[in-house]
Amino acid sequence: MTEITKEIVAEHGLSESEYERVLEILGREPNLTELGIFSVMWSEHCSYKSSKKWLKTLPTEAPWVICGPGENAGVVDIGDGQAAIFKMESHNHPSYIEPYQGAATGVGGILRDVFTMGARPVANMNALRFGRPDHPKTRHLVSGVVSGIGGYGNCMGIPTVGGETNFHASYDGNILVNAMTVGIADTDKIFYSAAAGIGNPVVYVGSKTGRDGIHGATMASAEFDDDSEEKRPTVQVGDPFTEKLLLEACLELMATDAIVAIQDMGAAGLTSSSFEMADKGGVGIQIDLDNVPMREEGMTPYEIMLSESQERMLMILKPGREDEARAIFEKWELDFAVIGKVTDTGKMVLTMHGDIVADLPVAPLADSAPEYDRPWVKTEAPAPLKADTLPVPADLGKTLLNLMGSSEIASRKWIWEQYDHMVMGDTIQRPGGDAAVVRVHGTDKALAITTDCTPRYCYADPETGGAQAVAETWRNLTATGADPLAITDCMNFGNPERPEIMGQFVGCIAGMKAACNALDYPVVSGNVSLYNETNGTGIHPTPAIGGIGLLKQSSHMSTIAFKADGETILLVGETTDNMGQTIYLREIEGREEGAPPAINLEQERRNGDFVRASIQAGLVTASHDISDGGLAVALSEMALAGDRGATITLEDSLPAHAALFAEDQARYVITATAENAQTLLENAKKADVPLQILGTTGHNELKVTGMLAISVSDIRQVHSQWLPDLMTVPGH
Amino acid sequence: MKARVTISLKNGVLDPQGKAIAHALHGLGFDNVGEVRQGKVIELDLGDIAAADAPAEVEKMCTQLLANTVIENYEFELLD
Amino acid sequence: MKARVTISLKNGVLDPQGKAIAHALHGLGFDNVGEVRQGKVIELDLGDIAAADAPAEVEKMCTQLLANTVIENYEFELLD
Amino acid sequence: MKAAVIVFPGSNCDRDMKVAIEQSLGTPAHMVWHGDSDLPDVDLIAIPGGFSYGDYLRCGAIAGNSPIMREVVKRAASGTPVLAVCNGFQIATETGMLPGALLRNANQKFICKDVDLKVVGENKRFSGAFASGQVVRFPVAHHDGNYFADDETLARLEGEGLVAFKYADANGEVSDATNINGSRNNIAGIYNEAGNILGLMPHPERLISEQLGGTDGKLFFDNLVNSLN
Ligand SMILES: Nc1ncnc2c1ncn2[C@@H]1O[C@H](COP(=O)(O)OP(=O)(O)O)[C@@H](O)[C@H]1O
Ligand SMILES: [Mg+2]
Repeated sequence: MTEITKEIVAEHGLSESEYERVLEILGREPNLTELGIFSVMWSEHCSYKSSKKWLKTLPTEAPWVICGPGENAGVVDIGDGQAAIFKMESHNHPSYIEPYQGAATGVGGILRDVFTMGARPVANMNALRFGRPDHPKTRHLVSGVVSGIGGYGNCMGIPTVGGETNFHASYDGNILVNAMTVGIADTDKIFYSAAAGIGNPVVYVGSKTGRDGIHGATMASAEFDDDSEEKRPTVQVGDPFTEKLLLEACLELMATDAIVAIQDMGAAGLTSSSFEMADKGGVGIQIDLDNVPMREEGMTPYEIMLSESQERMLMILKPGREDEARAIFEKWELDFAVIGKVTDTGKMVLTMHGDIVADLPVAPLADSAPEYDRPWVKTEAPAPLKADTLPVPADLGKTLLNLMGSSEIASRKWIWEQYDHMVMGDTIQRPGGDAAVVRVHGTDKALAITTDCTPRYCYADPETGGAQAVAETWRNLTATGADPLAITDCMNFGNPERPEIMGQFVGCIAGMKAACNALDYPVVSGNVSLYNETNGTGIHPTPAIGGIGLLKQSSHMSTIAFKADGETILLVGETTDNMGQTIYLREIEGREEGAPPAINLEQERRNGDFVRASIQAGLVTASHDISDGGLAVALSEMALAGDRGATITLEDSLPAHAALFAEDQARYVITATAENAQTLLENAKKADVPLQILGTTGHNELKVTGMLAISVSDIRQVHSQWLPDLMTVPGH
Repeated sequence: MKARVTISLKNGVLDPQGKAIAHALHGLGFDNVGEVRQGKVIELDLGDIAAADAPAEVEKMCTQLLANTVIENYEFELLD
Repeated sequence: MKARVTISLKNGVLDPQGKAIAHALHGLGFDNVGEVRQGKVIELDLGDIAAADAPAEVEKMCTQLLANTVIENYEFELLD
Repeated sequence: MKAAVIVFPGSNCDRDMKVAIEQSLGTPAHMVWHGDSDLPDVDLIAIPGGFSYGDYLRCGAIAGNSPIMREVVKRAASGTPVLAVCNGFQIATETGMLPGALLRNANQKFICKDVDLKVVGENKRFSGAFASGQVVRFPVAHHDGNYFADDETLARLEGEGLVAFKYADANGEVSDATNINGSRNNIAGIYNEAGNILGLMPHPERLISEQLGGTDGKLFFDNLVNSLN
């Protein structure tokens, strides 16, 4: 038997004091299998030891929330006995090492989180962050990640309907791949993970276990250094075909009442799934590892417990229902094995070849997982950067074209055309708008879905950035006419052991909390990915937010496209002269400075509620929130989508570059018939919402009186070409 | 001068394709068939290159592009 | 007994994968590289089967499933 | 009229196909699981899109060898109309019901978008809703839609009016620039000689209402159902 030395403990990522705690709990030395189990259970990835204290502060409740954080995914009520189940998860480190498989298995993992709860997945999203466009690895990573996401989702037959993509040097050595899945279930058919029923069979279904990704969970919790590319840890390979079968088989079994509890095997595989099920149910579990379906010979208990082979699930069945369940899994040609039973010992007892190979108390191991109050320092908020300190460009039309063809704003069509975004026949708003919209199959309801985060704002001022990320998702949902319901998050940060990084985390959480509260928009699920750091340089703090909203009548949906000539264009919200952290500042002045646009959550709420109500009342013909690049970019996007121009006149109270490119929050552009525009103006006044007429739609150029006039086709050219050009291999 | 590079999945790496092929062969009545693994062969025309340089050159192509050494092994032979 | 089946595209059938590899190799500076063709190798464990029966059996697997003779050629060798 | 949709492990446009057929037909379509050897007596067999058997080995190869396909081939030979879309088209070529093969897209990428198609061959049953030469819009979503046939087959398809649709632009111009996947002669869909089988890469079942972005698919299915009734 392997002796547990200091080195082995350290290799398992356990600190000295953590190992002390292990000894205390067991009253003896662990064997290697047990040490491995502690190490993954207490890894940052599984235990949330650095983040738990702060995550607890987020608002998680609302009358429509059926299940908040803590289960595999969050559940919200969408009426008529139906629920939306959704979550976002990171697969950052694996995707950097092997972009195709890393991204693919990321999608596979988040899909399982959602269908393990009884939902049929109906939409996927992906939030991606890559290094600077000209970094030597960027093209390879973009191409691998995008084909991996498509490869998995397309094969599963679940539409990937949107996402977001940023490029910034802070991600050069640590890309972010965050995948989100939304599913739909009946509220009386939701499945949870708490094991129950002493003596009930513990059942393993899905693919066989191999030596895949052993120690993936600890890898995702350790900082990169230049060696890690050489170490080449075992990468998991995804098998979307098997997952599709697993999905159908699970849903078929879920239609019966044979399942007591079910949990997917994600990071740390059999270990975390079995411990979580036992811990939640307050029971013990006994597993005979000989019965685990194995792909390879000679696997040790350590390897079986730590394997991260994909496409597997663990279930507790009602007694006597094994044969019925087995028949379903055999029909779908999947492995099915009874591997153990629920016990009243409160212990996890693993046997192999007749020997006990691990004997661990469940509750102490789970409950006394370390929890840290890591030291943190607040990021000092920078001062706003006034427009009058920057020269007004001589050629504002050219400036707009520069922004439209910049890495941040250029079209992502090259990406979404590689994703099947229409399969399942319910995508009624495809990628390219503010939020994707999918109908709830067979009803007239629809879900709006978006992911957003502006990492440069979070870096400059975490609290404002955290609030802004939440508010932007809320705004994107609102712009489609949906009622925002709830969010999931994926908190991607650097090394939490550095106080300034921990301060970014704390700040972002504070901002998110304020926004969730002000907008009645709770957090129902989420994920934390720390140590996104290479050689001591962290990524920009990136709390990616995934929001969903409900359109009670899908026919009320609004889109960003200008619909007809001669319609009135209106601006909701106020513009200031703060140019801090704008894309304009970065692209035109080459500076990343100043305070991000301020967030006023009361105004945010008023403006959004006004826009949504106006859409739902049928007064609005097109709507778009204003984000990166400001008003001029929003107008350009509406013109591109509608393939028609506009003539705009701006008040001259602001310098031209602020009026066109400032990124003030809580703003939207909407269009209406001339008659309805008057009604909107009256309503806005009553609701204390700033609303002004900007101009009219029509012709084939975007014209801002006295400032710029460019043809829609010129805008399309720069906007559509940037990403394909980046991705074209030289000489091709 | 030509090269033929054979790329196969490392031992222990899941091979969904191989699994599906084995399954299909069983379905067609080839019951004896055991494990199936699928790999790639890439045939390259190396053009005008000194025979002595070829091995190093192909080796470089393999590690830089042809094989994903995280999950794949490669081997090659030179033909002419 | 094992078999190794090599499947390649017929002459005259466009090989998009091979073409893409050639482009990528050029992009990496391997300028001499001419035509590139990509094929498949399938390694099969034939299990308990009489050596004399193996060739016919593998031939059958190839025509029935492993190769699409509209576009592909195959060849195989038996190993043990 | 009665219709059946064949479902393989890994099919994923089966429901979309069912919805489209039922919208035009007004009665339920049979969903036939690949493992069932019994194919009900029907007037239309649809082989839907997806990734049957993960598209491992070659797209459609493993499904093409399944027992249910032997039955489908038999029915088709005796004249039952077969609509084979996307993965269905790949399966149909693998079984030899249709000539040629579908290779990886020339640019190696999966491609999902609406495309303009020029209606070429005349076939009242499948494209009676459209005039020859007309442009229709269906979405594509495939990784392996690059149609290949040898010169002789190609000449026969063209000569006998068996090319159903070609990738074109909005004006019906067929050129390299409109060839989204490298298909020979821009071929997006073909008929068999008897005219009772249509294989096509684009998905008419995806554009069956204004809300989904277009109705050319609805016109297609309305005509198909009418002509079979
Ligand atoms: N990785 C991606 N996958 C799919 N769609 C994407 C991706 N990145 C961006 N998009 C789509 O591009 C459009 C523009 O994205 P973004 O600029 O982030 O929108 P917004 O500013 O409204 O949040 C959206 O419709 C979004 O869904
Ligand atoms: Mg938006």
